[in-house]
Order: sequence, then C-alpha cells, then structure tokens
Amino acid sequence: MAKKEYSFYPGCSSQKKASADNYLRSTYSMCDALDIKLNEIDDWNCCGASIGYAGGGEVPRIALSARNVALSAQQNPDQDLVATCAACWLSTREAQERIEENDKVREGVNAALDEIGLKIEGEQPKARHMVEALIEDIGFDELASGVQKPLEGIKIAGYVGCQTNRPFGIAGESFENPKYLDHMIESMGAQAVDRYDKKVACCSGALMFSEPEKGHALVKDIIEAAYDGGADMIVTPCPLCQMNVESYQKEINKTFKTKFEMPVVYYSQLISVAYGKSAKESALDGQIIPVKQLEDVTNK
Amino acid sequence: MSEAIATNQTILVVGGGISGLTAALEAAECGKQVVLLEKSPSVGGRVGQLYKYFPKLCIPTCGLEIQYRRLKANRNIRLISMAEVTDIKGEEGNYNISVKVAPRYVNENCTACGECGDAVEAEFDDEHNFGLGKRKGAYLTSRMAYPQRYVLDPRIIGTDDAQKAKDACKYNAVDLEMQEQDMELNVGSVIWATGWKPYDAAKIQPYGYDRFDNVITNVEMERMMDPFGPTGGRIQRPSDGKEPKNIAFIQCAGSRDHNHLKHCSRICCMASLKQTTYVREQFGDEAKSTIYYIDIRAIDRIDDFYQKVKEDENVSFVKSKVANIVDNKDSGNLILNGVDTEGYNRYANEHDLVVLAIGMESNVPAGVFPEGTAINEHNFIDFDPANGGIFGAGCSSDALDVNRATQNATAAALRAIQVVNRVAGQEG
Amino acid sequence: MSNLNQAMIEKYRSSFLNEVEANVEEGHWVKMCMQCGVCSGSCPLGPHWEHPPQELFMMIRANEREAVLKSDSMWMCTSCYNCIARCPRGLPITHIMHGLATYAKRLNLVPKKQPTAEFGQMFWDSLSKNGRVNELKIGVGLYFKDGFAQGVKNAMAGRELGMAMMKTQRMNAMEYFGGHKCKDTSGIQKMLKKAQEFEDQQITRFDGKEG
Amino acid sequence: MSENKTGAYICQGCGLGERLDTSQLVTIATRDGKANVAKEHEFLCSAEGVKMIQDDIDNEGVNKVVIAACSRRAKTDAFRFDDVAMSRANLREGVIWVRPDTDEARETTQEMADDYVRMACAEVKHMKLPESSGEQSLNRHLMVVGGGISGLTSAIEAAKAGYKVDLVEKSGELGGQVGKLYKSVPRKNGLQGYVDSEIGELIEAVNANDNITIHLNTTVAGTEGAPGRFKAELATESGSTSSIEIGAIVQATGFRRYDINQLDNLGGGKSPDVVDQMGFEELAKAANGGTIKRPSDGKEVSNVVFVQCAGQRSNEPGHLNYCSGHCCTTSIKQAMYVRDAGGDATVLFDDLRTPGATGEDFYRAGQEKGVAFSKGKCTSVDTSGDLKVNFKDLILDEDATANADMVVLATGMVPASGPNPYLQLELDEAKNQEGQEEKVVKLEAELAKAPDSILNLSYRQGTDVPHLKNGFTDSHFICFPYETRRTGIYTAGPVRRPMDTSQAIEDATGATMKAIQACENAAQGRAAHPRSGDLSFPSFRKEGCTQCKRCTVECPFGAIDEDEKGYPQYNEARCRRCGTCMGACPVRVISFENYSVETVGQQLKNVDIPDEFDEKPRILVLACENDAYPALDMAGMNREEISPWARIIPVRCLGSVNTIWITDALNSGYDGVMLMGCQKGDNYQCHFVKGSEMAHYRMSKIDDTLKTLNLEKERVQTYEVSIADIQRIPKLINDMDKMIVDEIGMSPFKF
Repeated sequence: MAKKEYSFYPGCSSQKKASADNYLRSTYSMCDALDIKLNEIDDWNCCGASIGYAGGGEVPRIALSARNVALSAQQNPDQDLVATCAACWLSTREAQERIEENDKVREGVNAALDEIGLKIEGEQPKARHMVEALIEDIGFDELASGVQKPLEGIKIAGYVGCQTNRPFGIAGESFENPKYLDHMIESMGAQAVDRYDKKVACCSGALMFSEPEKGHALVKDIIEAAYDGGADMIVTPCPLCQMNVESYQKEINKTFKTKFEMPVVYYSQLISVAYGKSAKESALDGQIIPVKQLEDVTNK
Repeated sequence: MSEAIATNQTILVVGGGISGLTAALEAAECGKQVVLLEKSPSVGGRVGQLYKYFPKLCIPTCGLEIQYRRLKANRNIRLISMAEVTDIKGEEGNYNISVKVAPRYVNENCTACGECGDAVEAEFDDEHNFGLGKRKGAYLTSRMAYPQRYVLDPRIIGTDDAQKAKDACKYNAVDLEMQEQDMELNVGSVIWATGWKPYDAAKIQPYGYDRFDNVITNVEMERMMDPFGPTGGRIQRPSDGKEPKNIAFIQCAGSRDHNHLKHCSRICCMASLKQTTYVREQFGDEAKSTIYYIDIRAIDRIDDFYQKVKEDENVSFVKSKVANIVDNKDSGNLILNGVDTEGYNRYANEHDLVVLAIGMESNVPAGVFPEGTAINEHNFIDFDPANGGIFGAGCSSDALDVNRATQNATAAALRAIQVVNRVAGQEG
Repeated sequence: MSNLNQAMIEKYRSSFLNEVEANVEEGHWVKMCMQCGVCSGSCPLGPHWEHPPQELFMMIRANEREAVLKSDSMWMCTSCYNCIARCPRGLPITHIMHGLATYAKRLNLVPKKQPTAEFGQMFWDSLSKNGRVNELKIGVGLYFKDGFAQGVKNAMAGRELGMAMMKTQRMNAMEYFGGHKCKDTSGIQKMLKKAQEFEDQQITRFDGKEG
Repeated sequence: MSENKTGAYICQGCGLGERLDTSQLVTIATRDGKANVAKEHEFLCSAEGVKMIQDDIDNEGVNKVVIAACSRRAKTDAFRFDDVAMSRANLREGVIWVRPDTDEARETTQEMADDYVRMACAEVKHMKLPESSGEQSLNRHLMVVGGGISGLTSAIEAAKAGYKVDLVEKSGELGGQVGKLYKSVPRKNGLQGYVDSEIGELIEAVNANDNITIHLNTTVAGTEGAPGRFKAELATESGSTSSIEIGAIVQATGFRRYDINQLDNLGGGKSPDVVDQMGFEELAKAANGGTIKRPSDGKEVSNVVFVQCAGQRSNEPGHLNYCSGHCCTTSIKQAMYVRDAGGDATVLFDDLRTPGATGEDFYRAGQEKGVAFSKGKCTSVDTSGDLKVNFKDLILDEDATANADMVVLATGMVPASGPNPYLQLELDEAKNQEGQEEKVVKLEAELAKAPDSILNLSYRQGTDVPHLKNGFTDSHFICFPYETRRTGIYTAGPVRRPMDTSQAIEDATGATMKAIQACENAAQGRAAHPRSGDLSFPSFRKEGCTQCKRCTVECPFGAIDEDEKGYPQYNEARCRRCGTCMGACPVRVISFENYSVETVGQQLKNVDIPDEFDEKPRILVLACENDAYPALDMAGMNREEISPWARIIPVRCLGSVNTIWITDALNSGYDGVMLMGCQKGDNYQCHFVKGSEMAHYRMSKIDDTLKTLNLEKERVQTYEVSIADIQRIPKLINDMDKMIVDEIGMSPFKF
C-alpha cells in the first residue's frame, strides 16, 4: 500500500481528553495500519461549527476557516486538507465555496487574514472528510484486503447522520440512502443493517446542548431504529453524532422508559480493530457504553 | 403529385411516436417523400402505453389506429423500424444521415401468427409495461404493434430458443443471420421527434421508489389499467396485490426541481387528475385520492376537468411538496411526511399506494447533431435559425401534452416542407 | 448597535424583502422560493417551529418584519441540511436561517433567554477568546446560564454523564483552568475584529442593490 | 358489366388450412360468390402468393379481388393492388382466432368462414373503383383571415412554402393584440426575461413578401365553394368589393378582451387605475422603458398588484369558466416592467401556470427580478381612496390588504369566433314547429348577442365554423387538433383555444400546414383526415330523391348544400367520406363507388340463414371500422371467444348505417342486430364528430319498425364502444347470443 499523506485538521473535539478523544486516537491507529501519514496543521483553530452564526457574522465565521485553509496551504502545500469532524469539514468547504463565489466575502476575509499575515490566493487545498479519503484514495476492496481480524458476526447500523452527508456528501452517494458506511462495515467483515431507517436522520447537532429534550427525542428514534434492525452497535463518521447518540442514553431511558444500551463507535475504531490493533490503540476504552464485541475481537 | 413540387426531395422524420407519425403523415399527405425512422420494433411511442387521454378520457390507441391506417395507405412514407440516427452532417437542403439498423431477426414474411412466440421459452421484462410484466423472447410489442411483425430479443440469439423460434415458423420468417446494418441517407430536412422518457424515479431519493414496492410511477399506473396489462387492468399494490383504495399522487416528481429536471413537465397535473378518475372507476365510493402539488397546471380550456375532479369529495388536494416517505413495515403502507403550506399544517399521512407524477425527460441524444444546433439546457431542441433544416417536434421541442405535440409536429412538417420546396425551387 | 434596528426600519420602510436581500446572509435567495414547503416538511425539529422556513419566506415577502425577526423559529435549525438537499429551487435554506438569526441578533430582536442563541454566544465567545472551543467551560456555562440554583440542579442531573466522560478520558476537569487553545490567540482576535468591522460596514454602507 | 372479373384467393396459412376446409371455401366463392377465379394458397401473403394474384390481374383480367385470409388491417403492404376493387374476408382474426379449436366447434366455425367468403364476394361485386369526379382543381392560394400574430404567421409560413396568400384584416393595421404589447414573453430561454416583440419584423416580412396580398380595413362578405375552389368576396370599409379564389382558408381571428366592467368588485370600471393586462401594456408602451404613469393622475407607479384569474376559472355568471393559459406569464412579464423601473410588483395567484421549460424558466426569471408572488385569493379592490387590494393570503392563512398605485386584473380571452352556425338553423327549425315558442324566444335572444359572421359562408349549415365550447371553434382537440368541421377551413390561435403567443405561432404554422394540404388533396380529389387519401365520394340518384334534406342537415361537416330545387349539392372536396348522408337517406339514393347501401346490404343478405329449427341464430354486427372493428381484431389476437352466430361487417362510421340494413336483416331472418360506434356527446370520440350521435338518434326510432314487424325491441341494440373494449365487445355479442337463445328465441322471419 502506497504511503498517503494528508494535511490533518482534527478539530476541537478531537483533542486529547476532549469529547472525541477516542476518535482522535483511533484515527491515528487506523492511519498507522493503513500507512497514512497525517500532518496536523500547526495552530489550527475552531471552524465555528454550525452554531457559530449565533455569535459571529458571515465574514468572521468564514475567516476562521480561511485561516485554517491558509495555514494548511502554507505548512503542507500540495496536500489535501483532511478533517475527521463533519462540522470542520463542512465549514471549511462552505467557506471555500463562499470565498470563491462571493467577491465581497473574499475581500472581507482577506482583509481579516491580512491582520495575521495570511491570504487566500490561488488554488485552495481540497478539503476532504477522512471517509472520503478512505473511499476514494484507498477503496473498499483494498480496505477489505488488509483486514486481519474480520468483525464476523457483528451487526452494525451505519449511522451517517447529516453533515457528512449533506449538502456535499460523498460523491456518487444519495442523500437519503448513502451506502458507503454499509460498504465500509462489510469491508471489515461485519454485517450492515439493511435499510436502517434513521441512517441520515438528525441527532439534533449542537441543539442537544440548548434544547436537550428535543434532541433526546430525535436520538431515541435513531437508537430505536438500530435495535429494530437488529444492530449490535452503531457506527458513525461524526464526533457530534457519536457524542449525542452514545452519551445521553441513560437520560433517554429515564424520559422514554426505554432500556437502551447501544454502543456507538467510529468507523476508525472498526478499522483499527479489524486491522489487528489493540483495544487500547483502538480507543475502545473511550466508550461510555462498552463495546464488548469489538473488545472480544481484539482479544482473539 | 403535382409537378411543381419536386418529389425527389426527402424529409427525414426521426421517431415514430405520435409526433413523428403526425409530422411524417402531414408531410407525406402533402405529396412529400418521407423516411420515418423508429428505434423500437414498432411505432406508436409513449401514447401507445397510455390507458386514457385527458381530458376526454378517450382511448389513445383510437387516434393511433387512424394514424396507422394513414401510414398503411400512404406510399410516400418509408418506415424503417429498429433504426437509430448516429450522425447528422451537412446543411439545410442537404444532410447526410448515418443510421444504424438493429437486427429484428424476423423478415417481412412474418404473418404475426404467433407460433414463434409460443415456441420460445425465455422471458424478459416487458418494456411496454415498464418491466411490470414479462414477455417472451419472441414477441409482438403490443396488440397494436405496427409493423405487425414479431421480433426476437437479441438475448436469445445463439440459444436453443432462437432455433426453436426458427423451427416454429412455417413461413421462413425467422432469420437468425440478420446483422446490424449501417445506412446512409441523403435528405433535405430533418424532423426530430424522439419524444421523452419517464425520469428515473429512483433518483428522487426521498420518495424511495427503489426502496418501497408500493411507490410506483404514473406511467406504471397507466399500464396497470390496461385490461391486458401486467395486472389485468386492476390497480393493485406491487407488494401484496391488494387493492389500494387510498392513493397519494405526488406532483413534480422530478420536475421543477434543480436536483432533477428544472422544467415543468406540463402533463403531470392533468395526468394525476385523470388518474383519480381511474381510482374512482375501480373502487367507487371507497376510492380516495390525494394530490400533493405545488401548482395545479390544468392549463387553458381543460381547466374544467380540474374543476370537475375538485367536485369529487373523495379527491383532496394538498399544496405541498412531500418531504419524504417512510413505510409502515407491517402493512406495506406508506407514510408521507410534509407540510400543507396553505395555513401550515404538518401531516404524516398514510396511504396504500403512492403514485409519482414523474417528470418528462427529453430523449434528444448528445453527439448526433451538427455543431451549433440549438439544444437548450433542458435538452430540448429550440426553434432557432441556427438549426437550418433541422426541426424539433413534439416533446423533442419542449415538455408537451399530446395535443400540443401533434400541433407542434404539424408545424414542423410545414417547416420541413418549406426547406424541400426551397431546394426544389418553389420558393416564397 | 441598538439603534441599528430603527435605522433599518427607516431605510427599508417599504420592503422587508429588500432588507433581507441586502443584509441577511444568502438573503437574496428568499424571493426564489415557490412555496412548495419541502423544507418545512423535512426539518427534524419541524414541529417546534412556529413558522417553518417556507412560511418565514412568505412572511418576509408579506412585510411581516417584526414577526420574523423576533421569531424563535430560525433558532430551531439543527443545521442538518435536509432542506438544502431537497429544495427544488436550490435555496440555501440552512444558511438563510442562520443569516436571519444572526441578523435578528445584531438588531437585538432575539427573544430573551433563547437557549440556542445563548449557547451559541457562549460558544463564540469561547472560540474567539482561545481560538478553540473549551467544551467544559461551555458545558458548565450552559448549566449556569439560568442562574446559580438552576445551574446546580442541572449540574447534578448531568453529573453522571460528566463522570462518564471523565472516566473515558473524554473530558478533563483541568480544562476549566486553562485548557485547549491556539498559540496565536491575539492574532485570531485581531482577525475576527477586522472581519466584524468589515461586515458591519456592509450593512451601513450598502443598500443591498450593490455587489 | 361484362368486364367485371372477380378473383377470390383463399389463404391456408396461419392455421386456416388446418382449421377450415379451404377447398370448400373455393367452391363457395365460385358457386355462391360467382367468382370467376378462385384459388387456394398455403401462404397467400408471401411473394409467390401475391404474385399469383398479380398475375391474374395482369393476365386474366381480374379487376375485383377477394382476399380471404387475415383481417383487412393486417398485411396491408402485401395485399396492395393498384386499380382493382378489393374486399377482405377476415378468416383469421374474425373466425379461427375467436373460435375454439374443437371438434364440436368445427362445423359452426366453417359456417362462419363460408359466410365471410360469400359476404366478401357480394361486397366486391357491388364495389366500383373510385374515379375522379371531375371536380378537382389545384389552387395553391390561401385566404388568411386576421392580421394578428397567428394570421401573420400563417401568411408568412404559407408564402415560405411557395403558396400565395390573401391576408384579410378588419382593422387598418396589422399586428393585432400582440402588436399592442410593449414586450414579449420569449419563445425560448425563459431565463432571459422579456424580449422585444417579433411582430414588427413579422409585419415587415409579410409586407415585403410578393406572395402575400394584404387587405386592410377589409372583411369577408361571403365565402362559397370548397377546398381547391373557394371563392371569397372581400368588402372594404369604403364599400368596394373584390373577389378572390382560394384553395383553403385559415381563420385566425384571435380573441376579444373580456369586459373588465363586469368585475366591479375588483375595481373594474370603478377606477382608471384598475386596468386589464392589455390596458397595462398600453401604459407600458407609452412609458417605453421609463416609469409607468397611472391613468388617474399621472403619478409614477411604484407599486402594482397583479390579480390572476380575474373573472376566469369561475362558474359565476358572466365569468369565464376556463383558464386563458397565458395570463400568468403575461403578469410576470408586466411585473418585470415594474421592477425594472424600480417599483414593487406583487402577483396574487391561485395556481401559477408557467408550464414547460420556457415557462418555468420565465417564472424563475420573474423571481430573480424580485417580483413577489403570493398565493392569495383577491376578494375585493377598494377604490374609494388609494387602491387597496383585499385578499386572503392562502399560505399565511390570514386576511390581508395590499396597497397599490395600480391594480392589473388578469382577465381572460374571449374567442373572436363567428356566431354558432347551428343557432340560426335551430331557430329556423323551432319556428317551424308547434309549441316551441319558448325556445324561439331563447334562441332569438342568443342570436341577438351573437357576433357578426366572419366568413359569411354560403353553406347550408350556416355562416361560420361550428363551436365546441365557450365559443371556441370545434376540433378533435387531442389527436387531431386541426379537424374543424368545415373541411379546408382551419382555425388557429386563440379562436381555437386560449393560448399564448408562442403557442399561437406554432398553432398558426400547423393550421397552415393543414390548409396547404387541403389544397393538395383537393387537387387530387382525395379525402382529408381521417379517411385520408380516399378517392370515393358520394353521389345520389336524382330521380329517386325526395328533397327531404336529411343528408344536408345531418352531414357533420356541412359539406352538402341544396340547389334551388332543394336537391342536395355535394361538394366533394368538403366531404370527409363518412357516409352519414348515406345513412340518413330514407330513400337510399346516396352511395359511394366502393361503399353503398348495396355493398353492405348484399353482404348481410348473402349470409346463409339456417331455418328456425336448426337453432343457429344469426346476429348482424355493424362495427365502426376505426374502433369497434380493430377491437374485434385484437380480441382475435387475444383468442377471446365470440359467438359463432355473429356476422360482423365493418362500416365507415355508425353514421353511415342506413336503417334499411336493419330492416333487411330482420326481414331476412337475423335474430339480432348490433350497432357498435364511438362515444358521442360533449366528449365525443367519433372521428366524424356527429356520426355516432346520428346513428343513436336514428336507432332510437327503430322501435316503431320492430313493432310493425312484431319483433322484440331487444333484437336491435346500439352501443358506444371503444378500441380498448377488447373483452367487452365479444361479451356484448355473446350476451346477445345468450339472450336470443335463453330469452326471446329465434326470429320468426326465417324461411
């Protein structure tokens, strides 16, 4: 497998001991197994996420992403800018689009960047989500070929969520029924839940913090549908989805009289485990709801 | 034919649907020489697949029968079926047309007696029924097929079935050695009338045509109504064959949508209004139809049909583009989610069957026309001086209903006649 | 900026649509809506919107300025992008909702105690201070946003989750006393300040027909 | 005639040889059918089979051919012989395919075949090859009435094809309503917004074209003749007249503006600032790109509300119950005028109707320009002070009021057709009858309101082209939009149906196509659609004619006039060859060369009628050749079983069925008679418009005949069927069979 190299933008949640610490760790483990080198952008900043509009206007928000883009181009020229967080990826892409299409925005953003000696000019680095890089640069077949410990007998609901899927999504996939996560699950030797109804439903995103009751109701449906499909666990490509779906299950159980205990993992953990990495390397200890079946695989 | 108009000037009509037939006949009945090409084994096109026309609720094959009779009687038209244009070169008054003719494997000896069809075993999805039913590997495209001649599916060539077909024919009509043929035609003018195809419903993901059995398209519904169609003339649910008495019609399925076809397909509103009468016809007072629409485009004089359907208390109208469909896994019913925008009422309505009023996609091909031919972003041929002697007709020119298609095709015939008359020196 | 609202009312007296077009992010799209309602039907929090997006668009056209800007509705947007994906006219509805929220906030018209507005502001404050978001501080801030007593209650309720996050190394109590941040925080602050200045100029300088 | 030589050719292919005794058929053709030549062939439509027939024609002098094989609808290419009369006995679809292949059925199946061979021989014996009537004349010259966009288009398109045109315009200038527009909705690429009208260039082109003669301030004072030989009297305003000879006519008289004063609740007539769309165009034209000034006080208009469907799509008295099709795009265009001049424009609509690609793009262009669209129903316009438009906002579900400098009402198109020609005829008839006073009053009132005649046709059936609905001219408006009921006269544009400019251009071009085709057909003596190419035409035996006028009244196409003595005067080129006149004639003096009372009457008489005790009934089925007969063919293809007692005869149209056939059939011992035609009424499907209706009317009176014969009325039935009734038609026949056998019994008239 040829070594691949990307400019890496982990994002606020994927920092050490931040909420997606397990994503960060498993991503590095996965990339190690796949012989991918991640060059973290030095001094990257928050993308503003989807909730940034409540505090900042259009130009300030876009300037945030523009700074990351400019740093990436400066530090890792000719490398694609790869993000693991859906919101980071989306904000960056949107910012790039807006800068390209709207002269006024570009003018404002460059004026702001000028304050710190940066500038957006020429061709911008291509912002990609990690799964995009895996699918397009490596491919399912090759991903499958490196599997050492197939995740046999495990049934997984591939929860794509919103922002990895819309409005950009993965090339060739539909918005309503994207299949790539299912393919990825199957590549690792596990079984994907067929017709997982809530595959692209919203987990309430950032509103989980401000409107928890509304958020819990949405998450309840997402977990319920996974149980309906016979899933042993849910896998997701988004840190906010992971957090929202995994961590509120106790509260949801209280409110809705359910008995959920559905593990929610990252695709990077699946790959890491299937490629023979240890439970620790795969950050399985970062799960609030233990994911015993994956642990069992690591113990094989 | 009168001596003043040259008869050695030929008009090429591409497409044997209602528009192509009309254009060819009008020109030929004016004494012009016409070559009519049809891609499929028989003429008739889309209208041959319809159960009834709006707004008169009359039978489309009735008009086709007249066109066929005119065609049979007219010696100015040379019909070539299974023929496709691959290239057009030249200019007004002098076009070189490259044509590919696919093998039918059945020659003109065929009497349409049906022995070969009985002998062959292999079955394939029936195109005439949009794959809802099966047909044999040796078949007549429909009871109205013209030319009334069988055709062998190329997939049976080289199999035992092909030989069986040949052996069954007493008239030496089955010719397994037939090959694809290339043909060059020199013509003065071209009328392009290749019509439309239903937009690929599976692409409209929120409606789950590829996921839910009981989401069908309106063209499939037309086939269901055919007493000899795949369901024997019964509206029924694909999932379980039950009678769907509570049917949802979703308008603009693939039309007026920048994700799909940007244009309005014009016919779908009237088609759904018409189909509510089918539901009535089959289920009487138990029939319930709901039309989810953005604007009801029952344009011009035929608005009275809309008024009439509106009076039916079992037909309701919801101004709403349905957001998505989920299925009730137990019943096979479908739940339509959306917002009735008239006064903001959120709904989750359950229906037995969903009919997508599917958009009309132009069949105008790429890479065939001379450079500079004015084909617009919707893939229709504009009426434009840049097109020289090439004229779009019917649904190659815009999304049209049958009336406007025949009207437009009649106009195209005159435009083509002007070209060949000019060539012949009879100018205005 | 409190009189910005009054200034805008006067400037766009006749047409709120023009005002939105000029001042709201992606606001020029509002006129393109054809009232099909697919956005409203597609929203995951749809039932919680007093006025769903397509209705907001209609209200904008109907000059119902106050009702729109003071509405709680656009604050219900979860940024799921369903509406954008499905809109047959290609309206960037998510962004327009964000834009309306931003604009309402600048004009000081957001309903008091709107939780998402408050949360979003905390988020922004956090990131603009440090360049990166301090999850713990925002979390704690959120608990106490409605006062100390409510905060303690909230914190008790969330204690179990907090413990779990700590245990799985996904939260660090030390964050509260510093935590993740960029190196060049002053640069980022300068950049944001400049960006904000630029944006403010747009509103006061241009009448929307420009650019 | 001694030269007549009949050849009967019996096919053994497609199972006919196995299922039928074809040698017996040969015998029958010779013995009963009196064929001079009768041959069998194992594969008649093969090259050899056809050659066998052609040889007999060429060498043996056979000039009447009987093909006893498949349906007349099949193998038409093979069985196409020039200069011979031909009849087809349908043994395949009509006999073996509708009968079970069983020993029990064999005898009755053979009897069917025997009869069909007898019938075909009898038919062909009485057929003549249609010959030219001598009426033909080639006149490549059109008259186009109306100088608006439709008429101008028609004129220029005809001229471009090499035809001469007389363009007649009532007013002093060309251009019509479109000429009054400031700008146009584009015919393509709707996203570009409104465009300059093409009408100026079109007028120039028409003016410059040598093939076109323009008559301004002129009306048509009289029109007589037929396609190929029309004569029109043109009268100018100054009183001078001239006469022109033309081959065909295009009537493109457009529309009239709906009277806005009828909409006083919407401010119509109550404020000069409430105008219709044409009124707004005039203001826009005057402003010429500047700000429009309102009529009341000249104030620059900065806020305009457009009210769609004003007085349209409504069943209220005085309103138009249709949609005029163009008004949505027209209002969008006019709202763009306002936006481009810096004003605000709101369109209040119910359903926004901008169909097709160009239409939808134009809607988007309007939105791009910032035109505000509101789904709302306008309830009233307050004209007491500043204009206020009160409406129900259907989206926000609230009553709302919009202030406006001006209000534009999108009122509809009223077709500028001539008077309904049948009103006067109806009135004349009512006057001649007792007890019709009320009707007379009503008709007179209606006639008083009728517009002036446009064509002043000298036709027996009135002065103008008949109407279909709401004053729009008649046409078979789905498959065959140009079939008016006056052959050679084609209507185009909004007189035919409401339409926009784009469509009017297409329509006028199409109508012109049909008009030049009518000229060419007339020159050849050929029928127009639907019996295109038919050379036969009706003639009558004068000595037998009683001048009863049934033929002149019943002809659906007004083809027959009366001479001064009251004899019918056929106008071959106007005739569509349906035979309704023949069906109407009580003394049976009307016939076509190849279709006559005899050709059908002899068929039914040559059916072998078994005597009463054989218990083999005979049912005569007269089936419309366009719908019922093809349906029967397809029933055969589907192997639907049909009673062996049925004998089916295709007829051109049910309108051509003469009651003598029914009487003859009953008298010769048929047990039942069935007539199968197309749907009649408002949604008629009869391709001869009135044929089926006339037949039903005539058959409603057959009961008297049955009574005199002392027969049950159930023995004669008339049905409306369609080409899709592939199962229903066999069932109807089989039900008749069952009824005869189980209920009413055999006819007493058997010998």
